[in-house]
Amino acid sequence: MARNRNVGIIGIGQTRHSSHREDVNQPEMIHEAVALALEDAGMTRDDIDCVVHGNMELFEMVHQPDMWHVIGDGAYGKPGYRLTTGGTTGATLVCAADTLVASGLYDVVLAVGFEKLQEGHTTGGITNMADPLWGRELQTGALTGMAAAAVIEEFGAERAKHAAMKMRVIMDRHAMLNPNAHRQFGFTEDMIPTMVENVPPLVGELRLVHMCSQSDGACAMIFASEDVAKKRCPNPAWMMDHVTVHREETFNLFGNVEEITTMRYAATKLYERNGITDPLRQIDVFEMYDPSSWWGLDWIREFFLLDGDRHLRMVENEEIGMDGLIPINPSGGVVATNPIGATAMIRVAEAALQVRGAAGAHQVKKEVNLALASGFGGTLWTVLVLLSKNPPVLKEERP
Amino acid sequence: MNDVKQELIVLRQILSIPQKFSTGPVMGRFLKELRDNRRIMANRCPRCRRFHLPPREVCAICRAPSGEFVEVGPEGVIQSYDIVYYASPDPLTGEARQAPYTTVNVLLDGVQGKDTLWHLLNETDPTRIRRGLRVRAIFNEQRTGSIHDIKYFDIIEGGTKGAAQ
Amino acid sequence: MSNTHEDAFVVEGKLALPYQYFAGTVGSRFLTALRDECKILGQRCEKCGKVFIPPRATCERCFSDLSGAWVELGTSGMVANFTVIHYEEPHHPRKAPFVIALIKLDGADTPLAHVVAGVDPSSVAVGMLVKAVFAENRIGSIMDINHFEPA
Amino acid sequence: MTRRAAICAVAQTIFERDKWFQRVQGMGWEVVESLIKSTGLDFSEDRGIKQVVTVSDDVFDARTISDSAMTDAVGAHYRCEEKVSQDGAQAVSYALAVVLSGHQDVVMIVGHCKESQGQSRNMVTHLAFDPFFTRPVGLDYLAAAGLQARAYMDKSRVTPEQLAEVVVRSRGNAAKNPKLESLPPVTAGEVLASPMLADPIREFMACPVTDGAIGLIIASEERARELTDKPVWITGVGCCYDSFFLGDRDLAGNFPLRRAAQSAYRMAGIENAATQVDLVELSDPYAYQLPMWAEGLGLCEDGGGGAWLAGGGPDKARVNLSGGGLAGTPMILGGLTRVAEAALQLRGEAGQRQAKGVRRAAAHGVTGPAGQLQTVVILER
Repeated sequence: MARNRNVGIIGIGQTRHSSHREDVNQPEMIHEAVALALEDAGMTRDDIDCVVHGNMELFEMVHQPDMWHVIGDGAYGKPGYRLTTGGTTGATLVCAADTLVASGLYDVVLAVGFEKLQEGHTTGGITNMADPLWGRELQTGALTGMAAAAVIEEFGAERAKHAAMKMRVIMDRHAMLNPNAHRQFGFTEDMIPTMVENVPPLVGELRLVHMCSQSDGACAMIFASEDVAKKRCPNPAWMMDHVTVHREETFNLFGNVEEITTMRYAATKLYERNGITDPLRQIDVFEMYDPSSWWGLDWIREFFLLDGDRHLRMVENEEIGMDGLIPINPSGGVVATNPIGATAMIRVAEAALQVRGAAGAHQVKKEVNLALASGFGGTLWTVLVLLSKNPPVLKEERP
Repeated sequence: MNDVKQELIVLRQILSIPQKFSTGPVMGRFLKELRDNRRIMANRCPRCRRFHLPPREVCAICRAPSGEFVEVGPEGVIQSYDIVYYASPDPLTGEARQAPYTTVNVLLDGVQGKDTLWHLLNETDPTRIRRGLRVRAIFNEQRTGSIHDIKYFDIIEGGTKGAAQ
Repeated sequence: MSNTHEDAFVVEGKLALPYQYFAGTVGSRFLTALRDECKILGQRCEKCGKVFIPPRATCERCFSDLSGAWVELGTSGMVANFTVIHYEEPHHPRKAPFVIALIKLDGADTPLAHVVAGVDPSSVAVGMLVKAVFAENRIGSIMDINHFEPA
Repeated sequence: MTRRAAICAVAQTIFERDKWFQRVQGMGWEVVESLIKSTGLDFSEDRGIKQVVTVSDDVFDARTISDSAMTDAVGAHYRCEEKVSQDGAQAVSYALAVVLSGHQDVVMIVGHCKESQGQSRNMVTHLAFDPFFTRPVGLDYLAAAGLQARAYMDKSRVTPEQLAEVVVRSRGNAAKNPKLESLPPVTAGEVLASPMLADPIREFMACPVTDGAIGLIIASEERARELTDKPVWITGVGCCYDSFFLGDRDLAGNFPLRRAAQSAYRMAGIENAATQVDLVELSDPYAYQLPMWAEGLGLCEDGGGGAWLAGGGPDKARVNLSGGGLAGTPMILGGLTRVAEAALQLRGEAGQRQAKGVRRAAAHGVTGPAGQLQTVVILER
């Protein structure tokens, strides 16, 4: 994508993510992430030119929550934007912060995504995305067994169920290494057969452990212009590119739909623009928004433009593990940690930590030059963000 | 705060704002047909000829206003289904729903393409539901101009596996 | 589109969901002091030289930690500003007309929004001295101060 | 800054009390259809609209992800759509950033709101307050405005009679605006006799509940030259938050607006707004806000609002020839509507309300209780 100037990620802060944060109110929880991001960047509130804020109002039922949250996010006396796009919000905030810095309007932008899901009803909140005249009584939040049904139909129940549960076990193995992760179960390989049969189902073959968690938490990131980033940070992660692909209002297209998924569409576009011809080898790590292990499994094929059962084999052979061909979700992913308004930002933040070599116990073994992060939301919307260890070479080009 | 056992205050409430939702002319036509004539009407994009269920103002693909209404159903074929075991709150009341229930996407007879109608299926036994089963819309006697004027879809016993057009 | 109104109609509905809000350790400290001791607590930011109410964990301007910076405020103060509410809404704490005022409590720098009652709304004025009237049945809410009335 | 961006087209539905006959999708499409017709744009991957910035609010719409209702109607299927959940002037500022960043060369903004849908607008804005310390007291934006109105009127010696004249003038101006459902003309006496809402704000001194949708096309210089022969350049933007708790703020002080205006003026090279801006569209959902924001924008001196009104300031400075917020604008679309109006004036397309010789205009938006977030946009032809 054309850019007026380069943008580096120089500060990252995450709260510990948990099912319950009775000890803080909303702005206080946000402040924890903001303070950590400032500390990471070696900055104070005075260094911030603009604050970008987002979540989903109906989860906590606060109208224009950026007003109250000024107390915690540091926006007093400063410009600020609030953008919300459902589950993709966190990634949209990243794109917005990149846009605002690249535009030259602001040199340093603090982006904050959060959710305090304990304060509302997550599934009830999501159900209200359906049209009030159509489907609101039918929808059950983001819970659906249709992804499972499709994978089972294509690959057979036994192999599909095993692969989805194996995906879940690998994610948990990663989450165990991440001190911020919410759900850490300690699943092991040998538990898979029992889990496949005995974990309670939510919808169809979507079972409790397959589904993402409901977490309280916040993520804050500091984006700076190339000048500032190079001055203030020894190892910024650089924004290479991002692609946002939304799709129509309803989910109602079914039955061997030939329509290209937003995941494949976004990936195709991103790879074309950035000279990526062999994504599995050129991309070093992928932080995927995996709302469930079934979706996560299915989308590996879409995001890496694969055919056949390659994606299943990648899981079965642990090529997505910490030292695999393409580590996916070293953080443990969304099935482990899901404060929704922050979730898609956490994907980018975790990818940036990998680029910066700052992920600690869940740092992947290989050197990370190029990292990919995805966001998911709305009616199967996708945002893809590409980060690099080296700033992109700017050239005059038309968008 | 080193006050480890401090009492933490919590405030529980149901927040509610009464609404009046407009149907607009397109959804309005659709709901009136359900209410007055027990007819399921799709509308079609004049460019790509796609069927919309429920009818929509604009075709997402062609960015053009959708046009003619066409009667479809009331029978069709299950294209996908979800048996929901999780009881989430009813958005109209904030109270928990009854579970399990089954939602289906039905490819109604007369629809050309892949746009399905999303509704309830009167069956929750997974051994009795599969893709391709024929189903029929069952209307309520009392109808109000709502999508729930269709009570649910019933499996047509002995119905052969229908071919999607 | 506006020439096809005859097919349009309006459907009554609702947006209703359950919520549970957490006051957090800082807010809870304030609310329990109000409930159990009828004390109104403020917080002093040493750096900004100000005493704030309502409670907050952090000073939004200098980011100082205020979670332990409690000071006890007076239960009386002065009306710094007010409005008489004449419209009815379900979220109102009492029937209109009633007064919402910003009340500068003794010892605080920032006034607190609360209800002034026990006086004809038309005689409420900026500068009026008021004192807190505590609710008999206190539950850990800002409305454990039932209202302020002329001192 | 080498890149520039311009407003190339403006479209809006009629703003009216109750669009019971239209869904938000229908309202949005009406705007989109007009924008693509007037510019010849489509949504193709090469030269079309590839990014849409929407403005809406989940609580007003009673819908999580309110923008997901709009994807079809705003042409965003398999394209980028991002929702600004603030006053629509923020979307203008954001769309400017999108173009200046180089990421896109054409952006479409579409905002919608049906304030009539919920039982009351106050029930929505009440939910902006925190659950423990401000909701129980009964605050909503109207009550907050009542507090701010008193503080401001005391400070700047603005009388209720003067505010009544602000309303009379707004309705007079609005009568020339074909995009507004007409409000009956009123006399100052009738305004002062209208029911009290939040003392000192009376019913006619507050914006009526309004439904509508509005949009813009914003493009890079190169594309703007192709799309229109009357580009309106966005030469300055600024915004600023005040504190949340009303007691933490100097409610009559205009702190955030001053700061927002300073940034916008600096960017546009304006040293004295009173002499260097030809026309002003400001968001005044309440009558007291017309003189108050005029002070904040530097059209008159701090505390001089009363004298400014008495001296015919609004007409001299050509403020809200459209009728402004008081004439009925959905609150979250206030700033976007003001930008659109100012753009029409700069394009010479403001019909009966057209002012002569407008070369530079300021537009203003507010979000939050008692103007907690202020936005200023400078436009030039």
